[in-house]
Amino acid sequence: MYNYYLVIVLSPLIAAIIAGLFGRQIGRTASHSITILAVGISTVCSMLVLYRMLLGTALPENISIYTWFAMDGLRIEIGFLVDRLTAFMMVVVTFVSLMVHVYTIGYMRDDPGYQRFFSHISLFTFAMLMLVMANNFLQLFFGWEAVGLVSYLLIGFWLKRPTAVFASLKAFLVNRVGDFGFILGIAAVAYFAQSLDYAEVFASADQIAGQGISVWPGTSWNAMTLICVLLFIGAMGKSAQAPLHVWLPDSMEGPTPISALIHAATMVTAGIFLVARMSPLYELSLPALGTVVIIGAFTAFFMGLLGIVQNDIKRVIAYSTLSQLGYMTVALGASAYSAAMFHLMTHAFFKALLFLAAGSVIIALHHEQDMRKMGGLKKYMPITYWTALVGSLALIGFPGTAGFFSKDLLIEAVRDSHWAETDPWVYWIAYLSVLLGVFVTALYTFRMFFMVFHGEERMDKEARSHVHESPWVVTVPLIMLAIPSAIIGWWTIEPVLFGNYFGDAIVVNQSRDVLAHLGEAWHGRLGLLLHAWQSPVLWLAVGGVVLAWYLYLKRTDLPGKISKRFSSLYKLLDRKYYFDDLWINGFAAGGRRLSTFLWEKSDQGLIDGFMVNGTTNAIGRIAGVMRQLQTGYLYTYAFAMIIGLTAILGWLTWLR
Amino acid sequence: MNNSTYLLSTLIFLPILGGLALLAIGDTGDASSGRARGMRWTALAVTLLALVLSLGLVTGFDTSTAAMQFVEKLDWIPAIQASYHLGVDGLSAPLILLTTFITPLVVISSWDTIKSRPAQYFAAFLILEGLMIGVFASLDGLLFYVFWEFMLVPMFLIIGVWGGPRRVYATMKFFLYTFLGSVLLLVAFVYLFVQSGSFDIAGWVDVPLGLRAQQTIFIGLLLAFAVKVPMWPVHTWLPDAHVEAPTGGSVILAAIMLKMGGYGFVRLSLPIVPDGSAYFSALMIGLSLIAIVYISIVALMQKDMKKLVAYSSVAHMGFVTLGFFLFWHLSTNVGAALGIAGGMVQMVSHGLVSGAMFLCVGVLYERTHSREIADYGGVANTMPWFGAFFVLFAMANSGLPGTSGFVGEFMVIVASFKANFWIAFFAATILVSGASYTLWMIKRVVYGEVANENVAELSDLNHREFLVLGALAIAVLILGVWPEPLVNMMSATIENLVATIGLTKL
Amino acid sequence: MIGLQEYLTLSAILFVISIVGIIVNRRNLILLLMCLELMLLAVNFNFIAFSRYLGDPTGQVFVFFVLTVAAAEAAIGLAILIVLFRNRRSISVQELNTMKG
Amino acid sequence: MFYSILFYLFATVLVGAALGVIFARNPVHAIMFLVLTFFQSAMLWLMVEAEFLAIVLVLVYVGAVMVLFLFVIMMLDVEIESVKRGLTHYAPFAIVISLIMAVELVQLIWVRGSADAMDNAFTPNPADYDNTKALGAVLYTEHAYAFEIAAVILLLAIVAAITLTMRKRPGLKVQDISAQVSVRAKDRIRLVKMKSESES
Repeated sequence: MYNYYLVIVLSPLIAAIIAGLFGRQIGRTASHSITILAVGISTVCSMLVLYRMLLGTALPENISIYTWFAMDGLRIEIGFLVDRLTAFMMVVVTFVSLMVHVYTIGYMRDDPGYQRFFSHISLFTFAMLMLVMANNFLQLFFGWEAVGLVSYLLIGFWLKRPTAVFASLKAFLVNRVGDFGFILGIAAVAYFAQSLDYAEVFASADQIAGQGISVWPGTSWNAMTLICVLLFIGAMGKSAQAPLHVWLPDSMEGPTPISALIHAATMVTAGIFLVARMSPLYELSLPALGTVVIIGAFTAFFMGLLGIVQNDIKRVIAYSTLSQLGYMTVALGASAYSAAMFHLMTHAFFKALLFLAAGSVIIALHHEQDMRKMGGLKKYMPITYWTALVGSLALIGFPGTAGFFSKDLLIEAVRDSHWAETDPWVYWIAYLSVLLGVFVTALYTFRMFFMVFHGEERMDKEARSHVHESPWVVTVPLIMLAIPSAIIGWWTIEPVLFGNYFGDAIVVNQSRDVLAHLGEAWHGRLGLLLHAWQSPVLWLAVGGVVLAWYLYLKRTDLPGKISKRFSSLYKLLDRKYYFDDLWINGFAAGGRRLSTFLWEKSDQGLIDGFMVNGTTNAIGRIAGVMRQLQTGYLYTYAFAMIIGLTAILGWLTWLR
Repeated sequence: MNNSTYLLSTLIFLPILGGLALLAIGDTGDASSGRARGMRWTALAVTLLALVLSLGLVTGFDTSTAAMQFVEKLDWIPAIQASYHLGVDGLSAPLILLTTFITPLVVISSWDTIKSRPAQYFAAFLILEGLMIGVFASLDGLLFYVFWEFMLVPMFLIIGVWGGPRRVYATMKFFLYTFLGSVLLLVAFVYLFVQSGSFDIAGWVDVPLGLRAQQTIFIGLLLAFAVKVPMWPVHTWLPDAHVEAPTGGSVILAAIMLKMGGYGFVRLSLPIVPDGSAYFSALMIGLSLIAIVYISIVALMQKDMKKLVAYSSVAHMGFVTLGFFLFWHLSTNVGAALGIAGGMVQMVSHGLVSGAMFLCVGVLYERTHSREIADYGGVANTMPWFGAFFVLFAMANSGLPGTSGFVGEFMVIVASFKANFWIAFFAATILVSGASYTLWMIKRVVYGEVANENVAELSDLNHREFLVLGALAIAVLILGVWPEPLVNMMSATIENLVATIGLTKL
Repeated sequence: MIGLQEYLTLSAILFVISIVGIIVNRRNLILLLMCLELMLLAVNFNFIAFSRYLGDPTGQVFVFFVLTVAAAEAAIGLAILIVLFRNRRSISVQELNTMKG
Repeated sequence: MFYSILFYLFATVLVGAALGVIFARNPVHAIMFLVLTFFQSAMLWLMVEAEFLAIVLVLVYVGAVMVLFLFVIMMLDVEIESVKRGLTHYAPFAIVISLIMAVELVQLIWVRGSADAMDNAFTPNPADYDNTKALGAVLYTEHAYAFEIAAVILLLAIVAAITLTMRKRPGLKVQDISAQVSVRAKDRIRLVKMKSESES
């Protein structure tokens, strides 16, 4: 299998290098052909790996390729850990990536940076595969930062747009804040476990949990809690959990395919993957899990609310992504790792689908992203319309779609989680957030859907005359993604959630294993479908859809009135709870002011001006005084000598 | 073992003789004459020859031993037991290789950018190369001191003759700063000579010293090395010197001369005065952290690209000193070697990355004669290849995994966590601050609309620039993806060093 | 009885006289030079007295050299004086202050 | 006793002559007093059996150096009266300083010297003592190097004195040999290319 893995990982890298370095020589067609071919190979091989894993002919493998360095008892080897969790992620990543590659041919057709774009998304695929296939923390961090780099490059892809460039810098720096915690977490792992290899770290997890570390003098933290919280800060950055979420909506400045690939389906789920992968560690620290739940719940509900007031189609989906990532995080905190991973997969498909559909709309309207200038597109773009409907239904969890299974189970897992006994406060915050989140999700999703595809046609004449369905390279990926969005939940729910699919890859403490608990009450997927109307989830979703229909199709004057009536609330939402202001006007501007102050006052004023040049000036002044003594007359010097001689003699005579 | 080679002497004196030959022949001062062309080719040939010869250090290097290799020893001044004693171990060999690698690149990069007195310019670099190798290779205190001081002369000339408008101020500052340190270095050396009866550095390591003596010697050495590194608060010469120096001078200054300070700490301070180092280690760690945090913040608002990179150098060199002095703050002995190795790797990596950054700034400066960030914008539109390289090196500068910039920082952060959570915390802030200042500069220079006519007229890299930046990029990536050979080269020596400094002399 | 101390005292008196001479004659370069000769003579007295006292001829060898150097010094000093006079038409020390800082 | 009387006699004259040197109005008188000082010194040196140096002092110093001084004074033809010996405002202070020094010296010689139990008296020399021989024996063996150097210094003084006082008179015709040797043909002759004039 060793060679398989190498092929999976390296083929996108090689394609990226070829397309990047020689793109201009080999031309556009060759560039996209070679990258699509490479990613196709990766996809096929990944599926093969997953298939053999399912058949049981391939066992989880932990192989090392070469030694990164070995020093002082710390041996870091680059290698692959391929188990069922990894194989699962590999397929998701490569499949979505392949779809996006194909889609890009249509979307970026007229862009001068065509080859560069293909090179970047192939590079991204490589980095993401390195991330999920890592068998140690260092390689994980490599992939982690590398996807961040590619994300930076792709958000700023249209480098002439100031907003895009700003967004790319913001994304990278906010991610860096997360990585700051992450690298401290890795250092903590190295400190307590003396190793960075997953297997060795997990093996010594119990021993780590027994240790304490004194961060503040006089206090002692559990080592495991510290590690897990620090690692989770990294996950918060990458998976855009509040308050490190601010980069994700801005990242929509990048081209739509990367919004789908990086900022919806794969990269942002790296944090979820990280926590799931580290489940043997997180299970040993209840405080860390509590942190995860609270952060996730906050993100899930409040970021969803923001989606309601956005007018940019991509930003609506971006806030929806934030909210859904919050759902996954809550599930992680509730020890329902499998549920989180399951939702991750379905979300990857339907959110990528929604983004690509939005992209299809955007190119049809010549890069118009404002929903207030859309409407009634149903009749112009049937394929886009139907696929977007599938995606929207999946997003709100309409019974039968992929999103239904994953989200419903996720909410049930939260409902039955151990937090009810462990800490009721945490429990109710988490449960209410995910429950009310369903309503919010339905509201903003169908607000968007109705505003784009139904109602009056608000675009100008010029645009209307050009609206048409997108070419096949765009619609084929839409259809290819719509199929799993619709049906994959039905197929996979049983093995993934209850069939012990992940095996040893995910470890759950017996007493908190909410999924096992749910599994005992499991009546098959048909039962779940039939009982859907009994649960509040469905009714909340339907309520959201109806409200959206009423506000945005029936009484289109109402939203404006409501926003005026509750203007302070509206302003709060419109300004995104002032998080952006905190980061930009608070930390960034404060940092610049501090920098100016330190540079001018401390560095140039105190050190350079006072201490360094001050010394020279003082010497100069002293010399200015001293030179008065040099009269130039011989007898003055002679006299000085005589005085000196007398003094020496006096010392010899009387003092010694 | 290879006792009878004269490889090191060749490496030292080949460039020096080459430089002297260039000086002797001289030129008419006309950079475009055929004679000047001959000079350039000669300089390149000499540096390339040195590079090829220095590969012998790699192939013949025995990584399993901490002993000195390629040793040469001749009597020099028998009356004071000073000898011409050369040798390399795992600490000095990588730095010698760095020197021989960077110098040809500098020669290529200054190919036609130096208009006045090209022969003298290249001669200065050749002589400087030999002297720098001499510092890294000497095992005799007096020899070390001679090379150390002599090194100032070519650098002084490079900045003073080919520098910018405020070059006189910058040169004097540079010279006085370093000289102040060197004076105390000599005092410390003389004291050690009196105590041990010879100038043999290995002998100094074994000589017993009292605590007070060790503290005094440490301070003497500290001033010399801290100025070179440079550590906060004796760093202010660096931005001025960099801003005024020609590109090649900046590269050499940042890539190699700063490493002298760090090398001095590991070669002299730590093993010779372990208890003195222990006594001051908390201070050293404090200063390193100030350099990392404070200087990074200061770097953020720089308006001059070279100044920004210079400040970033100070911050990154803070990791070097931090790694070196962690030893006494570790709860267990595990991690000391990691910290020192991290500091060494950081030195090599910083040599490549900061050199590359200065070359990038130099490429822009050659075209528009401005280093102000505000004068640029949207450079990537007219210089795509340059933009790609600049972004790559900026990423390496902000410590992206997969580039060499990450390796050293990672090792030091991991090691410092073993000492104290907060040391690691403040060290790790460079992840955020380093990315902030570097990428903000990139944003304002490389990205955006074409800002003005000067930028619109820029032409992309020529072959020479491409060659230089490409070579550095490959080195940066290889070191980042596979640092094992480098770490392996120095590991035996560092293990031995850790054992040495673990033994108190009291 | 005349011994070492008497000789030393004599030399000290000579020395102080020559210093006073330098001070009071501070305008005339020739007189300054003569005072210097006087001062050297005082030094020679010391050498000779100690040489006699210790029974070691080395002290007298020193006197020999001092005399040599003093002669050379006088020759060069006077030569400078002549040049100076030629250029400035004066040997007044008062006007020799080009070294003023 | 006779010895003591002689010593005090010579010493008194010596001190008087020295005072004369510094207070004489006329430089020529000063020189004469200086000569007297040297003579008295020579006498005193003879009394401590340093005959050779006494002779040298008289021959070399009085015979050569003092005469040199005299020459210079005559040659320069300085207006005696123009060289005033005014005292500056700090002269009294200077005199005080010299007096302090005198006191210090006496204190050193008499008080400290006695306190250190120094034996004041000179030990008598053996009967066959020969000052010149003893001096020569040391000078040409142990101090041969210094002796040579002294010779060089004297030579140097000669050369220096001559070069300093050499006067280049304008209009003096001399042969510049180095210029003659280093001259080259192109400095002598300038070949000018010009078009041959055509008949118009």
